[in-house]
Amino acid sequence: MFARLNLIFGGILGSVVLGMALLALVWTPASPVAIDPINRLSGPIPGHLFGTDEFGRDILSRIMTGAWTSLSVAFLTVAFAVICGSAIGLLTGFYRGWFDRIAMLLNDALLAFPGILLALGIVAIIGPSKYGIIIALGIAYTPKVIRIVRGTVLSLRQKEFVEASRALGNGSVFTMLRHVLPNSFAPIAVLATSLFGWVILAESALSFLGLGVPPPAATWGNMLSAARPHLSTAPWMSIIPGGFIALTLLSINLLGDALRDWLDPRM
Amino acid sequence: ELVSGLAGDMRAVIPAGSTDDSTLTVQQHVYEGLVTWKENGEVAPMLAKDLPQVSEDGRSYTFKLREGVTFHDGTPLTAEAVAKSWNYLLEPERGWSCRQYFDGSGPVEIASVEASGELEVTFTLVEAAPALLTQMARADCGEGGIMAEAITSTDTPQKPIGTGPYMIESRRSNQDIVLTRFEDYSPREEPADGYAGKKEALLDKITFLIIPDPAANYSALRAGEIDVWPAIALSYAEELDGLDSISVDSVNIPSISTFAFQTSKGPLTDPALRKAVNRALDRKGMVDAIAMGYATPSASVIPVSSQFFDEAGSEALSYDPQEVAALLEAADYDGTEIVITTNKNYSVMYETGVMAQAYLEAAGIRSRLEVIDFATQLPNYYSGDYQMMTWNYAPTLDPALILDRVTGPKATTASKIWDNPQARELVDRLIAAPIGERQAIYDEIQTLYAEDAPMLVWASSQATSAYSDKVQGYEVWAGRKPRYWGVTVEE
Amino acid sequence: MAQFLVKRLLMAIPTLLLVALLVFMLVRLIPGDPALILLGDGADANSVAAINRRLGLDQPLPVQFFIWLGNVFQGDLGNSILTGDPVLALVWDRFQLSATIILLAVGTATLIAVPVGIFAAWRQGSGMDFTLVALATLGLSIPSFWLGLMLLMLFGIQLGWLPVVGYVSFGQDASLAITYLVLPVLTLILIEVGVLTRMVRSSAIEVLRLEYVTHARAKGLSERSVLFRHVLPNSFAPTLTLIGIVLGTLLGGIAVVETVFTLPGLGRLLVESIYSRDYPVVQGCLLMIATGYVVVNLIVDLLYPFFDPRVTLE
Amino acid sequence: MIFNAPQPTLSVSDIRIGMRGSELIKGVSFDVHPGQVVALVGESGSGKTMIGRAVLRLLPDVIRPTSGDILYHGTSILSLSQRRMRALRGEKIGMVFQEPLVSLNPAMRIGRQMAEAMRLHTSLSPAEIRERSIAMLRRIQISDPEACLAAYPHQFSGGMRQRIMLASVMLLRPDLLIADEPTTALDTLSQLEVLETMMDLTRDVGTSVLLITHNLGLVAKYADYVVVLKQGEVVEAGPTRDILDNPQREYTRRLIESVPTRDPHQPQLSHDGRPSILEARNVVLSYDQGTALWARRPRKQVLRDVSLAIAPGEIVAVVGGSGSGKTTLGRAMLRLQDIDAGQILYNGQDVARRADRQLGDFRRKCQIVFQDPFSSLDPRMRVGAIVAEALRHERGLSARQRRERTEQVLSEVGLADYRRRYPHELSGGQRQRVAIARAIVSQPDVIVADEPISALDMTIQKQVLELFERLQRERGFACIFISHDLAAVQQVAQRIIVMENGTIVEEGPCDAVFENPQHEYTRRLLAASPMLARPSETRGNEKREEPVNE
Ligand SMILES: Nc1ncnc2c1ncn2[C@@H]1O[C@H](COP(=O)(O)OP(=O)(O)OP(=O)(O)O)[C@@H](O)[C@H]1O
Ligand SMILES: Nc1ncnc2c1ncn2[C@@H]1O[C@H](COP(=O)(O)OP(=O)(O)OP(=O)(O)O)[C@@H](O)[C@H]1O
Ligand SMILES: [Mg+2]
Ligand SMILES: [Mg+2]
Repeated sequence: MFARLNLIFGGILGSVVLGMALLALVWTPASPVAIDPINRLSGPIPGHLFGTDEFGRDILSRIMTGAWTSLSVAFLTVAFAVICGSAIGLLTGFYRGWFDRIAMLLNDALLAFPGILLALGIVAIIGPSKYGIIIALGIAYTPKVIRIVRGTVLSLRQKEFVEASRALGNGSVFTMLRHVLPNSFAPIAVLATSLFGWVILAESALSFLGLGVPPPAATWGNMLSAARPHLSTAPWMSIIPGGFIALTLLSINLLGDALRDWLDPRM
Repeated sequence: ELVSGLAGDMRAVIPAGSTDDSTLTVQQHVYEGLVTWKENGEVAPMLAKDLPQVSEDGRSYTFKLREGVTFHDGTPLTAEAVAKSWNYLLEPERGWSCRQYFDGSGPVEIASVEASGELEVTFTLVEAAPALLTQMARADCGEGGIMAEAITSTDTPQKPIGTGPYMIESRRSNQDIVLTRFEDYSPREEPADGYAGKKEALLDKITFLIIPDPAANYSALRAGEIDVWPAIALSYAEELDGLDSISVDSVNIPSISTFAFQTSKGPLTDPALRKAVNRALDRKGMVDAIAMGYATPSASVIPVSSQFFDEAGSEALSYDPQEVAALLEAADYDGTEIVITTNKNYSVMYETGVMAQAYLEAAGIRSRLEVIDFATQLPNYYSGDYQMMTWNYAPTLDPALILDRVTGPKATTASKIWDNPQARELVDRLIAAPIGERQAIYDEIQTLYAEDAPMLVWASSQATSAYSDKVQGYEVWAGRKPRYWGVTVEE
Repeated sequence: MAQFLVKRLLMAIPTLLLVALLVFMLVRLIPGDPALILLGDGADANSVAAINRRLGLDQPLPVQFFIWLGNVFQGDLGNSILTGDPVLALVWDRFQLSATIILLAVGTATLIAVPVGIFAAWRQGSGMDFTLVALATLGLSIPSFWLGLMLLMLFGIQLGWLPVVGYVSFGQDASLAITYLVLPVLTLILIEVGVLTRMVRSSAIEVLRLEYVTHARAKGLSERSVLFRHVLPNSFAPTLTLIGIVLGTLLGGIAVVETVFTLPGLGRLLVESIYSRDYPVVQGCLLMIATGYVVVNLIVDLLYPFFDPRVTLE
Repeated sequence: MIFNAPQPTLSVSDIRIGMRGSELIKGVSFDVHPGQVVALVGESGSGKTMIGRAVLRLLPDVIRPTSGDILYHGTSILSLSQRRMRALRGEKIGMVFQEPLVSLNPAMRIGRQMAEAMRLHTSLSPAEIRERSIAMLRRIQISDPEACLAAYPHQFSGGMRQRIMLASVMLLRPDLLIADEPTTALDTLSQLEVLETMMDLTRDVGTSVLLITHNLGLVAKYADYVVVLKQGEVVEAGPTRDILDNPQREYTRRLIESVPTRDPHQPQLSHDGRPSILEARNVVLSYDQGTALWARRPRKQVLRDVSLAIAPGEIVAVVGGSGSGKTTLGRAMLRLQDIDAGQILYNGQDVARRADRQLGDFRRKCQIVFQDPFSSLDPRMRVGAIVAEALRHERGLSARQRRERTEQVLSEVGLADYRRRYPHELSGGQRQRVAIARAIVSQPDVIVADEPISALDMTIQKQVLELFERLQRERGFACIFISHDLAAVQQVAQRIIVMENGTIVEEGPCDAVFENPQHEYTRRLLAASPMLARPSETRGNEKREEPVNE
């Protein structure tokens, strides 16, 4: 019944946010980038349902276009980290050997590396763009995925059912894909949903430091970081994007739990 | 005792070893130079008894030192110490940023600094240069502050030791710097004026708390943990102004907020397009939104605070959407994208960029915002590697020095903005001219500037401080950096 | 055990060397010039060159690297370009504060998250579970700079209970030091509790399915004893790995909190020196963080057998 | 007298247990009287474990009693409050679970686990608890009980763990003990020890026992009363002697008949002169024990110069004590473990040093049934898919043919309707059969069967053994049959190998070895086998009087 609740709640929240993001591709109530110094920092009024920001831009429109940017950045980053991380974690954990040793040495070094320095470096090299952010954050999070996936794989490869597959004459690639990978889905799914949240927040922190998705494009993260000086005079500026981040994360987490339960035959 | 916010740590021991505001703020309480600036940009004596005697050929300046002045470590101020101090600064390996103003890169080239008596120092120039005193007094060069021999006799000095009203008691890296009153300080007689005159140390102790984050400064001021936030982030101005126990003061300062144009390459080589960009920005809107009104919209290269500023000079390039279309026509504008470079480290610069981009779009000029960190922006500025870049100039009490900074040939100094030999010549004349004769030169410069439009000025800055009502005698002034002499705190 | 320690520490050396090399290359790859930043907006080419010469930045990169590395092996991390402070002392000083905050926060967060996570797992599927999961998610989704500022407004300004800026070290005045740490620690707790609760919950759900839990019940143990004596230690082991990662990540990522509360910590030092391209300090911070990370992992490994005795140290 | 006791200790009346609509237990009733030993027998998957768990109200969440009642001394267990239920558990009703290896908390010292229930249900002081624990451990023949208290479960072998479980349950002198297959995981010698200890302990305290097992040998030896279960229903119930001597129902009869008996074998094929299909020559194998600081630690010798040849169509049994290297030998012969020295010859070709992908036919033609069936099944695959996977390398099979073969083999092992189940939804014996089905579906030449029937009930055991025999007959496949069940060994194997400590200590035709064991170990093994040569030979009066057999 919980799984059902997860799915319903998560699904509804998720589709609202996604719907909003898609709608923003074709329509927003106002231009998300047009400034209007006279109406700056206005609270919710007709015409600006969610109020305006420090440049007088319409917050609702920015939330809508921001949804698309934030979600796509988060999605692509998580996909990047999870795919690379799982692949490397799977390969190194499964085959071990010198390749594993070198990869782990590198991975440990990268894990000990603060994300911001990495982001700064990569943004400096690629230039500040949405894709730069995705690659930077992707690289920053991949080592964590590798570590967790590799741990899972290490324990799975000890399992007899993996050996059983070998005994049947299956090649190692088949064994890895058919037996090891599906059995590491649960931790990967939990990790991916957490990552999604971390990425949205990390983009916000990067924006706070000026390294986020370049303006005037809106993301929830840079809206939130722009709201900081106006916390007490224009609280809606932070509450609205903050609320959307929280709801989205809740929805992702619920869907993630539902996915995990669904993938687990023991449930 | 007074507690003041400070945006960053003191980064150098020698005067103006780093020219950021925080270093200079602390140092101006510790070091004093031979001469210094009054509020109106005039040069006044400080450690020198009087302004120097200049030789006939204008190549030799002789300063008489005041008697009874001692350094914080108890050693007396002697001509020997002064000469050593200046020679120390002028050695190339010290990397003193202001050496450029004295080594012949500009009009001034010092040949030697020597003690010509117990309390008499002589500066000898390679050739006559009337600008010497102005350059020596520069606040952004720490007035060429005189250091005790404890510093000049070592390569790795530990802490500033000067003759100023306050001395450094302790310093915790990136946390705080504590100054205490220098009991043996000997003030001048004249009333305080700018950096000059009588500096009375009325406080026992000044604590500079290093707080880089504006929000933290705001909270600290509200919670009463600091008494003064010397340079507030303008987005907090309204809120602070509304509070009972806190005053927000603001004053025009000789500084301009600008966009530098790259005139030698890229899309902005055409003066007509540069004018169009100038005309496309609604400076009033920008000042309202970015500076909350704590700045004066202006398109003039001369700060509004200056006595030489006039309205007409500003109008030639001010906001005029109608003009833009005509100018674009004249420039044959083909929709080329202009990259606006800015950074997020200084929120004002960032916001400037965002608004400019929006106004340019609205005027039909395509543009893209490039946000990088300041440390990356800085070398780009120096190498001229940009198209249009937000840039604000530190205030110099003599506005001529801003023109001096921006004018010159890009070929030799890539960081120059206004590459026009005629302009350079005018600026040289300007700096050498006494205050009374400058207006005419300024007018000429303004006319030339409006034709070239080598940069975009959108406001004359103000200095805005917020301070607790317990603080008495504190004044926001054109020099921007807080002065804590003559200030007391009610307990 | 001693053998294990020595072996692990030896194994850390290549990792640290690699970190050193990566950092060295990366900080120099990022455009920017420390001399320019030091000199400010009035810099000229001669002074820049002079300063670079003084700092040894005019040497070819490999030479710079080996000189630096050689000094590191002699325990000398160099001096800050900006302030001239010796890096080792600076970094160590900052590290202590950051480590205190992180350990307090993660420790407390663990103490909260473990019972809550286990409780949620035990009541899996109930409305209570749903609520706890939702709250944990909320904790995950609040940015620390926002939360920190809210707490600051409330406790520092509205109520005036706690100081707002600065820091007094434990050495100077322990009780005062605590008042400075309450808010930053609280901020981190609220955030990390969410992460850890979710992890504990998911591993407790796995453990609850195992036979020995049924066996414990068959002994007549109360549910509480079952949960705390049998489920808790066994579901804590995987959480321990996560705590290791969290501790390591926080060490580099605490900058935001330290900025909000103006604490002189390692994270803020790192960010500020990155911005000012203070290479020796950046490198020193990174080495400290990497070492901290290695030590944290070592401790996690040492602790692991207490929660899962099947794991041995060899 | 016990049969006349007015109130039974446990009374199960018409209990029904269901899961998502389907019914697993369909109205079972029986009584356990004070001091009585009641055996619950029945084929694998008939619901024995379910009933045992239902008594303690410890069924998995999704499975719950739907009607009927369970009375303990007259009070309904199903309607007790949680608190009163907990008071019963442990103190009055103890339970030993089917899988001892996973029933002890891996993270808790033995001492604490043993003390836990005593602290809860008695007011003994810690010193007394300790004393009693030590006494009990000594009783179950754990050497050095003090050290044992401070140790963790993984430091003990399966047999020891099983005994420790039993000890911790019996410490509280429960009124009723439910023992669910307490010996399946053990080799013959340990099996005997554990059961004797158990009976000994219960006799002392006068505990009633509900013994769940499929081993009729044990039933005959220990039980007073037997309940025969089939697919969740009671087929027959009555005093042991009556049931075993005179079964009324076909099902029971089949159950009893399928008990392997030690009949002299028909003349056996000899492999002399024929080339062997799989052969191990002078195999040496050791395990890496990790590195100490600088130097490698000495490797643990597991196989020392073992040679073994199997002819096509021959079934060779490998017996030996726990840890003697049986499994390792089997795995080495299938190249699942790399050997240090020696050769592995498949059809005369040395495959010992070939890489996995150069093994060609070898992998397909040589299959293994792993010792632990549960962990050798991928938890995320359905039974059908698990079995079908073994046909992947069979060339030229259409999807339909593959399905047909899968279904056919599943019905051969008695799992026709279980194609769509997941491993965790099966009983212990059912999982074992899935593993067997997977190994034989591709009709291999050689099978290494590692304890393939230990978890199976007699009927299925018989079925499986017959399957092995049939396959051997029809297809001439060879088999290395690792087992501790001498009766089964005797039924299928032509040759027997006895291993001890990594070497072969005795080898010869089955009958010869059984008739005239040469080695000390073989003799002990034979003596310990609870073989029921003829059901009628066992007598009830023998029960519970047998001294502990060492
Ligand atoms: N979690 C489950 N979900 C669905 N069916 C289950 C589950 N556990 C057991 N079953 C089914 O319930 C039936 C009875 O299982 P039970 O474990 O009681 O058998 P058993 O008599 O103990 O068999 P064995 O001797 O093999 O242990 C079996 O058919 C089994 O497939
Ligand atoms: N992976 C391993 N690493 C180290 N030692 C091992 C490993 N696997 C088995 N051993 C050891 O090798 C020896 C032989 O083990 P093996 O599994 O072959 O015994 P077995 O005869 O099959 O026993 P059982 O009847 O208990 O299954 C044992 O002492 C065991 O502890
Ligand atoms: Mg069972
Ligand atoms: Mg074995």
